[in-house]
Amino acid sequence: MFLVAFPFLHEWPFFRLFLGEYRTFNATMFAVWLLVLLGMNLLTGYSGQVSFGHAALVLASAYLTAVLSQQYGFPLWGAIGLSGAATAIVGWVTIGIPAVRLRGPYLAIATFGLMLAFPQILKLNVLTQWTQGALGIRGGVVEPPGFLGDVLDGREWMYYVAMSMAVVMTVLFLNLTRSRTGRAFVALRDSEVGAEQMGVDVPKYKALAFGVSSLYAGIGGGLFFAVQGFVSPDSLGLIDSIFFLVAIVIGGLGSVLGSIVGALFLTFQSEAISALAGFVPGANNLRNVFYGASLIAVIVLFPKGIAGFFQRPLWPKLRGWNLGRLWSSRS
Amino acid sequence: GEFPAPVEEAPVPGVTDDEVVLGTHTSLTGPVAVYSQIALAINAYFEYVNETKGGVNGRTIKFLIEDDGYSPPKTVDLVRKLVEEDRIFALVNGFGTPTHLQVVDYLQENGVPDLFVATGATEWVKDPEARPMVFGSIPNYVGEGIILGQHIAETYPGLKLGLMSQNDDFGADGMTGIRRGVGDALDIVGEETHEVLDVDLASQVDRLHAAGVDVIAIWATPQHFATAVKHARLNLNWDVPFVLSLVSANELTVLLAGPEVIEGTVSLGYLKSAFEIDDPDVAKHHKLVQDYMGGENGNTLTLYGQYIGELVEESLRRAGRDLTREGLIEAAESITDFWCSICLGPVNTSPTDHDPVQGGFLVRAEGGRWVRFGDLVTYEGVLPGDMMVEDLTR
Amino acid sequence: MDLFLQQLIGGIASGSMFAILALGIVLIYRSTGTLNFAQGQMAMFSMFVAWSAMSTGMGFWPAVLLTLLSALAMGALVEWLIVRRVEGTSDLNSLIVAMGLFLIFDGLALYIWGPLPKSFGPFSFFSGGASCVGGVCIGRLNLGILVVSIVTTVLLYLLFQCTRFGLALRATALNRLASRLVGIPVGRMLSTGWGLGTAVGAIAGILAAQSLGLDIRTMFFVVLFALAAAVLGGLDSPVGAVVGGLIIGVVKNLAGTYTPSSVGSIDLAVAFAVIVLVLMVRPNGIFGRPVRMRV
Amino acid sequence: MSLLTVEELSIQFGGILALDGVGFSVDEAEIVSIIGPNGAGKTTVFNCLTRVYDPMKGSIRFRGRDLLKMRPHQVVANGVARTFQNLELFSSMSVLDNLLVGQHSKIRYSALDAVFRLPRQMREEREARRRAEDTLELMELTEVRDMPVHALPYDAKKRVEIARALVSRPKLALLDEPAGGLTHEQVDSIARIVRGIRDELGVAVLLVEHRMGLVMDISDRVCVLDFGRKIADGTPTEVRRDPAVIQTYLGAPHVDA
Amino acid sequence: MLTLKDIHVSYGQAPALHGVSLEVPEGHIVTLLGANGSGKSTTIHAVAGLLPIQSGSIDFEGREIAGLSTEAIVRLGICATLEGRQLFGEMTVLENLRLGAYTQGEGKGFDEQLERVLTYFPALSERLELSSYLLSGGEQQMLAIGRALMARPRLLLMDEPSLGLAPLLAQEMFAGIMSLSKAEGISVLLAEQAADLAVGISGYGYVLEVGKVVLGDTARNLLDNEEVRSAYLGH
Ligand SMILES: Nc1ncnc2c1ncn2[C@@H]1O[C@H](COP(=O)(O)OP(=O)(O)OP(=O)(O)O)[C@@H](O)[C@H]1O
Ligand SMILES: Nc1ncnc2c1ncn2[C@@H]1O[C@H](COP(=O)(O)OP(=O)(O)OP(=O)(O)O)[C@@H](O)[C@H]1O
Ligand SMILES: [Mg+2]
Ligand SMILES: [Mg+2]
Repeated sequence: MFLVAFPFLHEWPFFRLFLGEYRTFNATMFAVWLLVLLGMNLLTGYSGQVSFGHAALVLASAYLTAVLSQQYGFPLWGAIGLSGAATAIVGWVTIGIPAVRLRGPYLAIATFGLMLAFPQILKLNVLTQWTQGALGIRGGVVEPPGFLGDVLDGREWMYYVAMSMAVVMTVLFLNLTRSRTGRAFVALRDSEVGAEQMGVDVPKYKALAFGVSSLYAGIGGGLFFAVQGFVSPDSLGLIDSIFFLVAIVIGGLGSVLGSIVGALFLTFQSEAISALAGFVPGANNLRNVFYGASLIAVIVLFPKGIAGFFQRPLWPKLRGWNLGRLWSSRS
Repeated sequence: GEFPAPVEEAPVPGVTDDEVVLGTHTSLTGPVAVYSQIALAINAYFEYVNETKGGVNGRTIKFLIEDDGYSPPKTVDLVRKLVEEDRIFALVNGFGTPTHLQVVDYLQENGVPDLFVATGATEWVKDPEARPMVFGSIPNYVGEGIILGQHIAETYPGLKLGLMSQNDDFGADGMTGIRRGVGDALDIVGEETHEVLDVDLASQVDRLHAAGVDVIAIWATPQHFATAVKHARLNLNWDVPFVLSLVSANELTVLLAGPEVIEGTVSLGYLKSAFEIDDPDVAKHHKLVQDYMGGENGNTLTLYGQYIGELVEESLRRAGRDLTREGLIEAAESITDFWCSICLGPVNTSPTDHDPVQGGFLVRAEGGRWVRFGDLVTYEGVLPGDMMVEDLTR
Repeated sequence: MDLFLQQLIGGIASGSMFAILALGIVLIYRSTGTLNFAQGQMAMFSMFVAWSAMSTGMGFWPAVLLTLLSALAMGALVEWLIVRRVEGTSDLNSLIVAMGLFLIFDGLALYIWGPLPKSFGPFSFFSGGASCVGGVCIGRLNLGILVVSIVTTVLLYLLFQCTRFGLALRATALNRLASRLVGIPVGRMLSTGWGLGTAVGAIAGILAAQSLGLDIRTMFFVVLFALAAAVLGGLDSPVGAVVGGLIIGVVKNLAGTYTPSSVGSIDLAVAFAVIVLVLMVRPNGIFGRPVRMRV
Repeated sequence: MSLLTVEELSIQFGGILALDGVGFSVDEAEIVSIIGPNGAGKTTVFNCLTRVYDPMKGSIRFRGRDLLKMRPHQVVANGVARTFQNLELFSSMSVLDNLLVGQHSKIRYSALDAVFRLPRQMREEREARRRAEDTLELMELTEVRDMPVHALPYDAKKRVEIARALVSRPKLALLDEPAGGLTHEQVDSIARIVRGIRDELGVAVLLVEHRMGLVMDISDRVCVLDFGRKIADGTPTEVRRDPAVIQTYLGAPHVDA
Repeated sequence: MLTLKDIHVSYGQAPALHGVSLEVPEGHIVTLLGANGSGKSTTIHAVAGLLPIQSGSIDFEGREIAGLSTEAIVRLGICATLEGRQLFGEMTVLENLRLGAYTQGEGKGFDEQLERVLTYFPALSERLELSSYLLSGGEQQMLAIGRALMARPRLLLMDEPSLGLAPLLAQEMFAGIMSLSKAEGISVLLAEQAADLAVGISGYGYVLEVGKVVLGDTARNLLDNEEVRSAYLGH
């Protein structure tokens, strides 16, 4: 209900006070980040593999969507779906399979190499015909189709598309993680040998986790292009990749709630830091100190992420409504 | 929406009877935090205008600075927030090409004036009809390249030229200009590019050295240029002349490379230099920086900030008391022969020319200062796409 | 041929820059188990400390000594005050803390020294022209960096492999509980590990200030290559850090030299492709000990 | 024909010959124990059977199939399940989920069935849960079914290990020191359980154990390893009297026995 | 030598020990008996300084050691082997043993002590350069005990030392502990499940039940106690 009414809330006298139109865009980006972070969490929180290269996957899919829709005349939604699928396959085959032998920091740095090298690849002369070089590709505003155009503007339409995509993908995510496949991911994280000896084809599932995770990154990337209306080789970089990881650790590994909190973090971080710096006048140069200190404070206070904090049976009285059971990786 | 919105009190966003709200995105933090100086100097200038002149046309200027840390997705968040939540009247001097590229069309589509972007990408100025909202601020890279290329052609005819550029639009535009400027006066025997995250440019310099280059044209940040020139001078004992983009012809480069090492490097200048303290306008600038920015002396970046401030002031003044966004755009594209206090040449704009300063003087590094020589060179009124050497006037 | 040799030497020169920062990363990883992303920014901080010391008129060597000592104290303090709060919770948590430290040191340096670069006069010790053989030259400074990183490596190797103290440092990183059980003062070891790692970082910083300039962003990108170097060599091997750094430097240079310009720049992509390929064969880096399964 | 036939199994680590031509067999519904001093190679035998290690030579045939041709995860699907000496449980998962992973190869629905909750998934999940519940009851674990495994006491973890192996209804269960660290009472209950496995489920058991009481009590046959070589083989009574076994392994007449 | 008076320990909110008092006389071996979860390991952790105690006192040779750090306690001569062995997995057997002697320095005494420990556990001497996680279960247990002995403790705390040891080796180990304790006057506090052997070599024994000492007596009396025998000794 709330989700459906959201874009209009700011027109209500009551909500006007604290919800600008801008919040619609915020909420849309939240949905995009949520998709990306669900994938990230599947990879890191569930199957225990750390990637610093996720932004490259998002970027790749954004580019693919851009090329398909702007140069080959694909309908935007088809382009997003196709890019998602293509990213999934790329992530599965070219990253997931080679990554099977790598662990921990070794995997992290190998994927981080991908992230550093990717913008250079996008700018290759031999590819500029498609990628348009450093200047990137423009999208433009997406207008709602047909009769919807009378009630919604482009921004509201994007909100519904992104949010419903996020909701659907979240449900599918929950289904997957509560199945044989999802259990295999968690099992191989907890004990690789144990999982293998229980019949889990560990290399296959490790690569599969990359594949599924890339699918989410891909859909997120396609939407990123649609929502932002632009993509360039520098649109997402290493810092974004690292902050995806920061977001899920702070949100909470191995749970949907963790990804949601993480997406909120990504959506509001710059604003929050801005506000924080505002408290101390003239402390612009200290922004990063505030930022770093708050990251540390959060992780010290919530070593299992913010979601982990809520998953503890904190309030035994609320057992019947135990968030933890609802969201955690254990079905 | 289903619910009738209450009648807007201020029909023009960011404009009230006694205030106009402007905003910018910049890097207060992150790898290029040094450029935060610009926005802070603009703000200082606006404060000065508010205090000494009561603002412009009876309205004081409020300037909102948002820090995107040079991350494009953050730029989008923050610029949308500025426009939709803080309701700024116009965006001024957005900083960074990758960051600003991510929002330029958004501002365009929403009719938000996007004044005097803080880079020389031709993207901002090459097609004012398609993007009427956006204006450049420094000579665009192609134009600058043509002027410097022309200088190379005249000074080193018949020799071998090497090109070094950052692997993005900044480098590519610059090299386009250099080629046009050089024409066939020199042979280009080496072309090297580097990435923003390259640590040093030694390998590129080595290659040009091996190719037997006599002069190098380089489009790089101060940090990168410093490593290149230091490597040539100190490690290769190679005193090849460098011709440098104006982006790096400043005090930062002097500090990073050391004055002896960059001696003789040639570039372009369109503003007075911070060391010209005998010039009353520069002296005034230093005072302004001390009074409104706190503490230290001005530098290239703050001078540039003041230039932007003056341009905005002029545009607002021309837009008159009845401020509208359309009015502001019209005003900003009708500036003729405006000399800002620290400019070396006039500012001219028109509906087909959103490139305010088109030209400048050649400068040479001498004893750690960039000293002007020769005449004012401009390419006034020509769009970067079509521009050729013939368009230059002295 | 000259070009090839020059590129090789140039690669070694820039690789030794990565290597020396990587050594600090390896030191901290090996003695505390944290992958310190903040290594670069902490080194940058030390570099400014050295500048401040010298700008008060202090001589070069006293300033270096002061910087090393303050780095030692700073690293130990950071561990004691901050890193210890998340120790033993999870690897990813210490990663977040390292990111936090990255931001904190970045911000502090900006706050204390402002955004403008500082000029750092040449050290008599490393300045002076290049030494050339035929057409192939190497700068005094680069030579100096290479020598310092090799000496540091040897010292670290001896420390870890041949001293009781080094053994205890490694033990602490491997198993805190067991270390306490054998009477190792775990807290002190962790602080010392961070302190030493930060001091090695300070050496890297002082050298980097010479070749790359003294600026808040000087180490911003060096650390990325240093991390890659540490991993390529094997995170627990000081020798690996140096070899890894040199490989990255050389591969990147050669790739840059021999790619046809019609393709565009591809040196970074090639360098990282090489890293990935090496890791495919040796998943724990070139000098890392292979981990075998045992149940 | 016997269920499992191992012949001439040899493996070397560095300089240590951990197994040196070991051979033995297990029949349907038989309980066979492997005993021997520490480091004799008992766990290594298990690791070869389940393909954690690659033996240098030898053959392992199980129900007519060559186990050495299989990849590790395929072994359990063919009916050989194991437990681990040092517990390899999925510690963050609940007891029930551990048992569901134990049935990984038994559940056949695809990821797509899962994502869209197709009937096949629902049905198989229901069956899997039922099997898990049955096994939990058998192993007296029903009360802790929803607890995360890391929060369980040691003896319960040991039982979860066994339950996780049994829930896939193997033909042969490999149990590595199931009674290690348990009290006498608990050892008795392990004995009861192992017998139950054999008698009620018809599962053959290959047992590695140092608690002689348990071994002598329930084994049909015992096989003794020392330094990777088989030194004795026979019924518990025979083995117990074997002087070589006494000298290298049992020591003085054992109080535990 | 070691006296525990009424110590209380809890994990978070959940109390694990409520009022444990016991005594280990100099040169004696004392066994703790009890079912799983009765608090044996917790007692050992508390003495080793790995867990804070809420109240009560731990007195070692007239000195209050509650609240001291584990390092300090080790330096006083109290060493522990824990359940789960706590080896330095990626390090070699020799490095583990060297670390065991950390508080002793690596002077002359080191080689001597090493030789002595290796005579107790000859299997280790052939595997000195092997990473310790590659050892078999029982070998790892030997290494854990050997490592504790390297510190030349005066009080040895052992949590389930016979876990995973072959019967002959378990007998030999207990015999070794006894002779060690006799020869060098080492006191030992042992926690055991399968305690027949342990009680066999002990002078005293205490029975724990849900965090409380319910019985403390000489080993002889415990062996004669029918209830204890059937509950903990398996007869
Ligand atoms: N991966 C390996 N690398 C090197 N040596 C190994 C490896 N696995 C086992 N070993 C060695 O092989 C020998 C046999 O080990 P195994 O684990 O089979 O013994 P075990 O009979 O199970 O002993 P325990 O009763 O103590 O568990 C041991 O000496 C061990 O050190
Ligand atoms: N880390 C812990 N967190 C919470 N409770 C714990 C923890 N460790 C032990 N306990 C609880 O403390 C009590 C005593 O446990 P302890 O491990 O001391 O028993 P024990 O007698 O050594 O048992 P075992 O024979 O299984 O080793 C038990 O109820 C146990 O559940
Ligand atoms: Mg074993
Ligand atoms: Mg215990």
